[in-house]
Amino acid sequence: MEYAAPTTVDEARTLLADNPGSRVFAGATDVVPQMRSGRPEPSVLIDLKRIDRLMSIAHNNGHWTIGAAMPTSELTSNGEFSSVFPGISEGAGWIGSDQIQNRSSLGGNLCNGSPAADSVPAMIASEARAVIAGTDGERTIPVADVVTGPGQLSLADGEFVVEFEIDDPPANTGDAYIRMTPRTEMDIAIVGAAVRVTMDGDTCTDARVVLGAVAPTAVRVPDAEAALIGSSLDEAALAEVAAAASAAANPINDKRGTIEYRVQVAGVLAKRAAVLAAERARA
Amino acid sequence: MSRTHITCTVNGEDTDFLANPGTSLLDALRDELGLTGAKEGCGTGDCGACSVLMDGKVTCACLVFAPEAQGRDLMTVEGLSSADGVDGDHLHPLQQTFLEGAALQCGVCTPGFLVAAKALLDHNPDPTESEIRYALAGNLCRCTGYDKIIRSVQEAAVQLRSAT
Amino acid sequence: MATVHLMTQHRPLAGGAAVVEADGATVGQIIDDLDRRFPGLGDALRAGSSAGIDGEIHAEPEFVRVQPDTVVYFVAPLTGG
Amino acid sequence: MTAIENPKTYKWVGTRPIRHDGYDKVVGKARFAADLNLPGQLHAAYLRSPHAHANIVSIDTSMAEAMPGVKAVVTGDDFPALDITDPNHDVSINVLARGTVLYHGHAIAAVAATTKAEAQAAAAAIEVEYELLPVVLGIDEAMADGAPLANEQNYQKFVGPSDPSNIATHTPLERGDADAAMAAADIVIEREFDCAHVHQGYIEPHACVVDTGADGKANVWASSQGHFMVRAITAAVLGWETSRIKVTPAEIGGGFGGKTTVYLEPVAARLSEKAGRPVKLVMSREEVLRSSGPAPGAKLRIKIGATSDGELTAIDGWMAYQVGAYGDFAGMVGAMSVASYKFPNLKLESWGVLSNTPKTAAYRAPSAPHAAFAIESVIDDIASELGMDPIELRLKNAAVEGDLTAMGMPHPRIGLVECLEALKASDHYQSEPAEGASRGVAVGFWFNIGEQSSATVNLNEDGTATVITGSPDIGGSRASMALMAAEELGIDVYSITPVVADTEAVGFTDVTEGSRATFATGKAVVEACRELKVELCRRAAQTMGVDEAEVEWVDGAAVSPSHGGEPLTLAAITAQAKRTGGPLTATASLNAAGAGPSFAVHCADLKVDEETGQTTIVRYTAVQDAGTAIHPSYVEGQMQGGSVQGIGWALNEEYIFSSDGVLMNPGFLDYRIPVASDLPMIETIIVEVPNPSHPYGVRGVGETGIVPPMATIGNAIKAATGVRMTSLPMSPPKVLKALGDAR
Repeated sequence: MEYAAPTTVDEARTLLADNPGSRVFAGATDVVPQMRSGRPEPSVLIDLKRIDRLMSIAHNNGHWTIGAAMPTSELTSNGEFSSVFPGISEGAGWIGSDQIQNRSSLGGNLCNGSPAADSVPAMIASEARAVIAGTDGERTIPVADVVTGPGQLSLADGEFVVEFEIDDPPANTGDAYIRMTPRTEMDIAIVGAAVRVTMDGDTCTDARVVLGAVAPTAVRVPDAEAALIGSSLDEAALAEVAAAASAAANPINDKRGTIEYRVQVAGVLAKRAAVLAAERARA
Repeated sequence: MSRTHITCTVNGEDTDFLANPGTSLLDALRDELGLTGAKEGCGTGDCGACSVLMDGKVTCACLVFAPEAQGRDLMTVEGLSSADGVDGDHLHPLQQTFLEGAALQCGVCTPGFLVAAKALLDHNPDPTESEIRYALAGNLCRCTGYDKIIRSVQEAAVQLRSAT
Repeated sequence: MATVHLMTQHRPLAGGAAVVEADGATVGQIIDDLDRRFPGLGDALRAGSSAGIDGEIHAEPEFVRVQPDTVVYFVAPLTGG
Repeated sequence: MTAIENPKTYKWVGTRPIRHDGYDKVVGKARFAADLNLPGQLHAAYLRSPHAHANIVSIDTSMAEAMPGVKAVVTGDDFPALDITDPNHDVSINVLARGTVLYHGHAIAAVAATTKAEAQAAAAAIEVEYELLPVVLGIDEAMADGAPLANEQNYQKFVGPSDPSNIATHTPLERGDADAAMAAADIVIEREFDCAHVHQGYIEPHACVVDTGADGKANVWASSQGHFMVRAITAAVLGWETSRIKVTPAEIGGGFGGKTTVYLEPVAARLSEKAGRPVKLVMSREEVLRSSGPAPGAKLRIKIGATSDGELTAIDGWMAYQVGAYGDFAGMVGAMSVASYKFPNLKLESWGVLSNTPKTAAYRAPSAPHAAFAIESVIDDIASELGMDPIELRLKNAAVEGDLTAMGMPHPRIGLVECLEALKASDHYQSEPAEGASRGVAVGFWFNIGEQSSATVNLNEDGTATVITGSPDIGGSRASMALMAAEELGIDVYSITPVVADTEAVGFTDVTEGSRATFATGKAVVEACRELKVELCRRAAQTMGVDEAEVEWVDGAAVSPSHGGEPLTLAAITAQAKRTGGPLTATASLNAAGAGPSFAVHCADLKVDEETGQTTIVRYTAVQDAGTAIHPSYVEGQMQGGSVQGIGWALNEEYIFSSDGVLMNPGFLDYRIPVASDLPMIETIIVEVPNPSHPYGVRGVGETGIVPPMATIGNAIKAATGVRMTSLPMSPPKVLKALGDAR
């Protein structure tokens, strides 16, 4: 196994193209445990953290640009971003301990392909886009389209995520991400729910509801969104949100939780995230 | 397989060592540099016993590939007593409060806790109990139930604040 | 005669008795005395018992001295974490 | 600290000096076994079984032996076959399988190579042909008629090897007439409980370095709770004389019972012998969880009868402990640990039952936590049915000196009532739970043990002392030894250097287990110091020119009225030792009887999120009888550590096996031990009811603290939700399901 630390996207692209079996990484917080548990070693480990573009955050022209390899601790400590997208910030902040936060990245969290990735539901709720570099240049696709199943990505060989773009939200918009883990920290979500709402006074005018860890990929719940839009998040609407979220959950039984539990709690968390997002939208 | 030559700063001193690309920084520190203060408790970033500072940020050395350390500034528990402007002959306030507060039993997690606690106090000199608990949630201790560790960090924070 | 309390699992070997009397200056001699009267009980007791005497538990009690008025409680061997 | 009846005041005992081994541990200099490297050292790795139960048809190591860097390969064939009745038979076939693998992760072969990566690659290249055997996983399944055998070499203890069985032990305990008493009781509550396997979860994986020389002698550096035990078992498994092995204790990174046996050392010793070079063998975390001793899982049925005014009249209990793939005594202790209440009538039986899961090992008060979870839950339900305060009901029935344990033996002086009273009087119990929180309490008991210890105390020429013992220090025992020696000798605690010496430098000492180190080894230290004081007085008499009988040891100095009462300090005497007869040193060895049982009472306030089933502990208090707290900080540390291990056991820790016996959560991410943010401060109240069998009244404190938390939390969840949880762990999915079922 070799190690390479390119300093430009082009250099990284070339390394990836020229070395079959190579792999890009940022914080290695998933790569190392996978290698230790017997996953084959890559031929070349391509460290993306020396490429400035992948390590920076900027706010220009009505959208935020976040480097795919930037440590999530830098995202969560960015006060301006976190006040605009508290849900994305808290989702990113749940990826492990402080030690992990200094290594983990939005790109790594997404491209690990886990349905339980904490930063993904809120990114999808804000319709974030992934800028992808490949042999033929760059393309931009919705974050929602990157993961196609557990550990499965729509990226072609030689492609990697360079950065994310998130448009400024409309006024009176708030987002939230809530997850259920048995411990308070150092855990993988059994269920995660992100909600983003835009409020006009007490009335919800736009809503996105996204669940994590209850299906092969993060899933949007249009029925829950429909229940929120036009409502004042009253009890009846929230009950509908919960029912729609539970209905949209299509989880598995595994060591982390049962189908029954995940279905039930998906509804609970969707409801709670909606309330929190609305509070933030009004604030 | 050729070994990579890595140059970095460890505990304030310019250092270099050789390592295979896939070697963890933890193994390099322990086996190449003889700095065995950081421990391997899990090798997967779940226990924090290998915590070190890399460019001032706390991280699990078991998750870092040795070549990533090129040009970086590292601090291990062995360098803690000379950090924060404290005379190298003396203990860091965290080390002293851990001793006085009986915050260690077996001691295998202690280096990781000390490094993580320093990282916390570096950017948050007056943390609440809850902030300390969350900041140290990546460090597992099976002996103490955390109580005396949290209290010792609180006490060290008081001492460090009054010293500045 | 010392008073000897048997564990439930050994009582069938002593005709169902929970408490028996036995002679001996040591726990080992008491076991020998019991084995004469209840063949097989000696082996069973030696296979794995500690003895509680005067509030203290003795592991491998063979040579622990007993007085005529001593009460001996045979108990299963204990370890710990 | 609540000093209830300890009238003595000491100068050093009961103070809180900085532990003597502390400096090395905070600066990163403390040497744990994996921190040691020897010149020419090889690294070793295992091949482990991918099946939970299979015959090994063949092992081919030729490819591995030819791989780069490989210097030695061993399999079970490199070790003698011990007789099935040999006490080390089971450990010998656990260290490396012989013919049959008994659980997923069972070690089959090991390789020593120049690097760890080479050793791992070669181990993976060993070819094994298996013939699969039926996998036995559950207690009911194992106990069923005609069940396949989990281990054909197991026989029921005290029954005999002629009859292979899935039963390791069967322990019935009876007194009075439980059936009649149950029939006459005003209230009878019966419930069935189950507990998952849990792991001790020490942060330091097992590790050793072994250098077997051409002279046939092996130097072993090991992380263990008892290096004499490591020497004995390593010798037995290798078929060597004990004297061929020297074991030097490294610092131990937590044990909690899990390091009271051997996994690595015989394998490393044989590899080193074959390779002619030192070998380091270190488990990964995954190996620790898959292949080193978890505590048993269990099923329990408990029925308790009481009068309407809360007098407990009878208990009828069936307890089955899943002890893994080997016979183990763990199943016996469950019934024996019933000792907290008077219970005039009692009928208990406990079973040790085999399964194709890792060999279990001791874990803090082994088997008592399961029993206490069940019994203290039922007692709590009786209290609430009767409308009684849970502490009052327990006080009414609490065992005192002379009351019988389930084993039939009367209790010596014990402190359960004092612990209950201390909790009752505490700020915690006197305050209402925080808004939205509910409260539970429960009691725990552990016997504690004595066993063999040795100590040597050397007085140095500068008036300091070196206290040498053979007890690995797993929780601060060196500081305790120093405090007792300081108290005896009358010198400053920092003038004492406590040392844990190797097997050739101190007398035989049993494992640090059963909360025995401060009790039994402490007793040896005190005896050695007392012998030294006699000698110090004799030397002083010589110097003063007075009769020996006229000299007394007072406050660190010899004093004689006929010598004008001027004290001759210890330092003055040791400075002149050469002139008065030579070095001052004393050794004491003993087999300690009279370990004092320790009781604990815990109280938890918690909140349950009824929509997610998540439990949050908001306040927790542990009360425990320490006899006498030698170093109160480390007594508190034991109480807090035990409490939090119990909280983990109560809420989230569990072994999750697939249907074919594969552990699904072999890492700290999914084997969820509590993290700092899960917990409040753990308040402690040390009760001191001195143990009459120890010179300072010490009771062991290491283990009891893990016994009450599961029921304490279960009782608080019941108070919060009205639902009785009967299955450990009480994880969010289980709590939510129980809440749903109750609606």
